Amino acid sequence: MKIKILLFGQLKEILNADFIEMKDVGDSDILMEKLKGKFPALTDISFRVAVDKNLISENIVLSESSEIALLPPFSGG
Amino acid sequence: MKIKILLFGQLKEILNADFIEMKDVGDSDILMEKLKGKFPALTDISFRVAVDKNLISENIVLSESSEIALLPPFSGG
Amino acid sequence: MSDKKIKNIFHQGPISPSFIMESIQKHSTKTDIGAHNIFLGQIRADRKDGQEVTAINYTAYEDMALDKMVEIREEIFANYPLTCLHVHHSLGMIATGEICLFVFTSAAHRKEAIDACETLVERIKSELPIWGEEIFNNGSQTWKINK
Amino acid sequence: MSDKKIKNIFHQGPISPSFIMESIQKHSTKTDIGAHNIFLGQIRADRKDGQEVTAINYTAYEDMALDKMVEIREEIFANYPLTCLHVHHSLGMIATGEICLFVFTSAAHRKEAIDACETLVERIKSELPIWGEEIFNNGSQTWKINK
Repeated sequence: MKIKILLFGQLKEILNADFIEMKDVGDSDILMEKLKGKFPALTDISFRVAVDKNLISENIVLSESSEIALLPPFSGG
Repeated sequence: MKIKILLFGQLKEILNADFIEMKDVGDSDILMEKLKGKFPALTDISFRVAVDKNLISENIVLSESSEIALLPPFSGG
Repeated sequence: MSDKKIKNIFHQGPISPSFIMESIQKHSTKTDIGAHNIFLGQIRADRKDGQEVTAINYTAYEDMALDKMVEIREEIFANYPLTCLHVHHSLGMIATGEICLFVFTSAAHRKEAIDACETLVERIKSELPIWGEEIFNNGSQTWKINK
Repeated sequence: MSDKKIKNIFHQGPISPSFIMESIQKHSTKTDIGAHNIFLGQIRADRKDGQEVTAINYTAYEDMALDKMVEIREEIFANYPLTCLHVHHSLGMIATGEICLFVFTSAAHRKEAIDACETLVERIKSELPIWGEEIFNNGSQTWKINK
């Protein structure tokens, strides 16, 4: 299973991409662990995870159809 | 001594004038007493008195050069 | 920032949207501003006893209102770090749907602009000697009372 | 009053004073309105380390922001008796002095319009996935953080 992860704001710059793809991430805890392993820069920046356009606050099961996004602190307005 | 008293809002309508003149009103307490004697309609309406463009809250000596005005409740905006 | 010269706040007739636009436009050169707050009073077609308001006729004790406005302006500038503030109030007959009050505050940050504008609107309504007479569609009239 | 259809709040480029004027103008037919409150965000020429901000480049997770805005809109209508509300946020490069946020609430009475507008502005800033990158006059860039 391959999952697409959208990047926004400063994260686009840091990872130099609009999105990344990760394999074998069954839930959001595994995702975070693998992300920080693969991209150590992510351990230094504050961000939240949205699944299907909702911010998650606990571990959640992911599927290939999940819309996952990494969101740095908002600064609109 | 004759004093000119400006009227505003509903008081213009009630007294059918833009201003009135009163004689022998040495202070604002005397003014109020004479006004209500001459115009009984004034006893039924709420209004405040301004002297030289300041609302008064206690008795104040009046002179011919005082700018006196009777102000019904404000309703701007 | 406060200035003691007396600005006339009164406009004969309604305040037009294009006047508001121009006022906003003028602030684009003030690049220390981060937030504007604007309050607009619009004439409401209130119903009373089966009749509907078609206009409000505003009059004021202008000299006293302008003096009081100088005092309010100074107190607002003393209490809020504003870049600028502007107040415009209509006189004369203002029809329903038209704008009779335009209060405009600008500051570096939103909280100051928002709070100052709300305080200004409350003070304008309670402290300025202005009177509105509601005109109904059957020609009857009543004197408005601010809540 | 609330409607579930998703309105696009995003504008490419700055929000012009004439757009604001037209938006105000459209409300003159709604004669149950007595009060409008408008908040405008303007790009401030902040200084950091001797450099000055010349623009902010806004990007957003648009789909999520519009979903969230539907939710916020419904909650605002549930909590305040508004006639209508409108939100417009810029995307792309917005220069200092230009307007990047336009929040517009209307109600029968002032308190509701003012309170709803303030709540809306706070929620837009804290809950919508929008990012601003400050561009300085020496070409350097920093990611803005909302206070």
